[in-house]
Amino acid sequence: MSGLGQYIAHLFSGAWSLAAGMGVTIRYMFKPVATVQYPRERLALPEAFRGHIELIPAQDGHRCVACGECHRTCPSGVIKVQGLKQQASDHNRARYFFIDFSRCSLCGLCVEVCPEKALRFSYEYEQVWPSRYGSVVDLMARLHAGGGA
Amino acid sequence: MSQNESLAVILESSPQVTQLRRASRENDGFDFSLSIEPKGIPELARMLKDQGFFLEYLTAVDYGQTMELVYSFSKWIEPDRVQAVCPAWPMEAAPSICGVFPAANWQEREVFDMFGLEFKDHPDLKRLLLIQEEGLHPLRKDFVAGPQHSGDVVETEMV
Amino acid sequence: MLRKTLTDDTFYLNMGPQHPSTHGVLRLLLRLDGERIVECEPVLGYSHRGHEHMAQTRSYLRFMPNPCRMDYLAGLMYNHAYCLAVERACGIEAPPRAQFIRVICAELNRISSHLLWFGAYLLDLGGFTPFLYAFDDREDVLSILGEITGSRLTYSYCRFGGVARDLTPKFIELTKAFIPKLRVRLKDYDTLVSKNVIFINRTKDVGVITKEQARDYSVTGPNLRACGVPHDQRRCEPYSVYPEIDFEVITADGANGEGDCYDRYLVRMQEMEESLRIVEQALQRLPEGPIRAKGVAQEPAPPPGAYQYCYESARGMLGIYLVSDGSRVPVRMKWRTPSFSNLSILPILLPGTLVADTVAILGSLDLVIPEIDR
Amino acid sequence: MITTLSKTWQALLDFFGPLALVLVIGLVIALTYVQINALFLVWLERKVAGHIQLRIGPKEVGPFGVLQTIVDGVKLLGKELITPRPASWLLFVLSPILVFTPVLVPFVVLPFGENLQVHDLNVGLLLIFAFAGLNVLAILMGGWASNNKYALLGAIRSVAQNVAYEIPLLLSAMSVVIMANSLSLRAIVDAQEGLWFVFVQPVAAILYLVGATAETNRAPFDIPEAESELVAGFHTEYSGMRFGLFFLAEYTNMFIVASVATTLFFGGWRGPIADGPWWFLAKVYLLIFGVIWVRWTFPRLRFDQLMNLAWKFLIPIGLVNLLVTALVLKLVR
Repeated sequence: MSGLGQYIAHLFSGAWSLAAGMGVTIRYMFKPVATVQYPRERLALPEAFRGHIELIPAQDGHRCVACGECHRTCPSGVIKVQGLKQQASDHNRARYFFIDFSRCSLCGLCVEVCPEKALRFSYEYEQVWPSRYGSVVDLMARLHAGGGA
Repeated sequence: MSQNESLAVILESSPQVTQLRRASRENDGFDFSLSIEPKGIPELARMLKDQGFFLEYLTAVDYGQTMELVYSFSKWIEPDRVQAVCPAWPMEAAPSICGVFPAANWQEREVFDMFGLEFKDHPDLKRLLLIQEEGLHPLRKDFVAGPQHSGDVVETEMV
Repeated sequence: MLRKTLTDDTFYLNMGPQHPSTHGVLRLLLRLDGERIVECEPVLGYSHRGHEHMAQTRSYLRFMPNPCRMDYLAGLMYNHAYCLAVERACGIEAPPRAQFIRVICAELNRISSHLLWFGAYLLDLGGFTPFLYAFDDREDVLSILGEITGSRLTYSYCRFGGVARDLTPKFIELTKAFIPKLRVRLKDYDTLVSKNVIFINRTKDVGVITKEQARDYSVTGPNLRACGVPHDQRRCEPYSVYPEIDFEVITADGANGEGDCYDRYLVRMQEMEESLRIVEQALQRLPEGPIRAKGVAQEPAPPPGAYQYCYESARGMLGIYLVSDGSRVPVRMKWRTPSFSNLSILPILLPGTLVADTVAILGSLDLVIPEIDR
Repeated sequence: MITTLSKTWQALLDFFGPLALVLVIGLVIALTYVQINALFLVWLERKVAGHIQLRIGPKEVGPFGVLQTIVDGVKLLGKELITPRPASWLLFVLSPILVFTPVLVPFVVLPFGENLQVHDLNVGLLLIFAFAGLNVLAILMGGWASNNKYALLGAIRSVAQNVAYEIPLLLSAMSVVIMANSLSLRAIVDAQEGLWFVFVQPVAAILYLVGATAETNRAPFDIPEAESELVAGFHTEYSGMRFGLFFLAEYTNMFIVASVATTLFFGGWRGPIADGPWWFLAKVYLLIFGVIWVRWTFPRLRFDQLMNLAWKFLIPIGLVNLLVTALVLKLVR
């Protein structure tokens, strides 16, 4: 085609592509909204959701025997657990259990590695603390205060 | 794999190759592993480039007393992977292969940055990732990551 | 070299490290003559966290969460590659069902990574709307993957010798619903963007990479396939269950082996369709059976030796070079990340182009900067 | 009380003369209308953009988020006015004022309705285009004075763009002026009695709309403030109400350009059934919706493509159009 013919053809094909593009956006304008208004509506969390780690409530409090397996396997080294024994012959039972959630990467290795299956993921994702030191959470206190959702 | 055989013949014939080991790609990941003198690397690289290889990566490994440079070449469609290993630390600096493969420019700078290994006639050998601090070579075995390496104030020269 | 005194009338412009279109913390030191770029030097290292140092000081199991943080767009692929590499070193074989689950999740992750690239690329070129559509689709993929992995970006879902959790019926139902929905959306993107004359003018013949340049700078992945080279790790060095799945390697019919921004765009868009086909076939062929191999130690200790594994991540060839001395902590773990070499070609693409082209070329290479700095 | 009021009114009337008072009152009304309209336009744009992008847009403040822009304005007023130290202080401060004030003047000649026109100058169109050319100067001053490389690039780009797109704008307006053979906007609207000029002059209409979108720096021609390349273009260093002035000026500019387009091509206040200002406003807001719709659909043109489009494409067509109209008019009359 001559230069001018091509010029005109290019002009019309270009204009047509612009119009087609606008057709798409106007169609999307009348489609239902895809966003969730967060504070008022909330998404249903998947069953496997990995919230903050917490102790599983068992018959007399928790099942953790303070073996320290989670402390050793945690990549960021944020778990501190300490056990207490009334007498030498008793089983060891955890008395203190702290996790520093500001550096915890929620990888779940502690939950998996625990021989007593004493830890689990909660469904909480809105934990916030006024200071960095507030993020060191005492899981025992949370357990006695009824634990997370 | 006849094509593989011809490659084996060429590799044996090249002068610098001191020891050629055939490996299987299933359990090792590479077809040929050859150890080579540092000065033979540019010649090997040029020869492999003619065969249609490209440089996958170049890195160093620190075994405590000795360090070695590892080059890995591979092809596009039929991937024969050739791995060249050459002793690095106690010997003198290895010649740079930026002339043959420009991709090696940054990789050599990174090896210099992380291990402190020099490369002869590299166009612009300076640190790639870390700050300009003497003796900071984190991937060396004798490097201990102390508190002073995390989050201290750094003045980079403003342009 | 770049810091010599300014005799001519060029001036320096720092694009980055904080800049809307450098997708991560990358600083491009540009020397401009008016709007035209004379020289470009990327400055790296702003998001260097020392993953390889961590790999040398941690056991294989404790290093599990790190790969997802290297390339946060294709986290599951990196996790999959890491597990395959350690399995090859230890000689473990994951059961078929686990391999299929891994491939399904990896391909879904590839789709979500391409979708984010598509949205961000259009945003760089000034089109604000496709970004929101792409994120809407990506939201579906993330919620599907969240069903079984529990998180949206940092998955750590694969374990040595299998996967952490089995597929739930809800996952299968959501994926089956998602596939046709995305196909319709991809057609809309086609009319809205691929045929748009402004987009074509902005990307045609911009940032052309020839085959020789790609070989010199070892560019891999969609950028290489856009130059007409059918190099795809899943097809050239088949791993896992890819030999059983039939899919083609997409290459743009670049004129005599030259890929420009538009070819790279087309390759990635068609790759999304290919990934959908892979997920469909993998879902049909999903065998029953266990999801974890029996008798695999939680803390693997591979026999001494050097192992290499090559995997096809969303951005290109991901190589893991593992040197083990038999203990539970590797001697050296080198991660050959695709964006490292994909970015190294930028200094030869930019000179002579305009500032607006910088953004177009940088976006078309689909870089993730934390993957470069590691 | 009323007597003193009427006495002062009488004193004012004979001191200034009726025309000056009408002008002053007209301008005051135009000013208030501009403020309300700018706030409404910002809200309209964010709502339309929201729905195009499958989201809702402002919703929290007031019913359907109508008060959102007012709240934003108050927030901007509250923000600190930062002046970068190396910036040349006077030009930096003057630029937003210079951008906003000339935008108000064209309201004098815009024919909102049959008798709803502040003053019918017989060179109305010339006045509008003269003041439209002024804001480019202010943008250059602002961009250059803020001593920021991105702002400098943005400012230089906006000069080149506005110069390049002023010409197709004038050419298309000229072909309309020849048809109505008068520069006064009222005469142009009267000349469109039976047939709107958009049907007589379709090419000029498209040319005008493209030129107008480029004149107000709206995507796909928003090169001067290209977020993804130049961070924020010429108003990178501006904060607080200075940025607010740039922002409001852009929307008022858009309103003026749309209203000039309705008077030139879509028959001003004339409507199929009952003529009146409501037709004028309906057409203006329809055009503005079109501009917003274009902005949220297309990517941005590159700088040199933008120039090629203007110099090699719009201007030749504008000239040819002008010649053809002149020829046809010569034959017809």
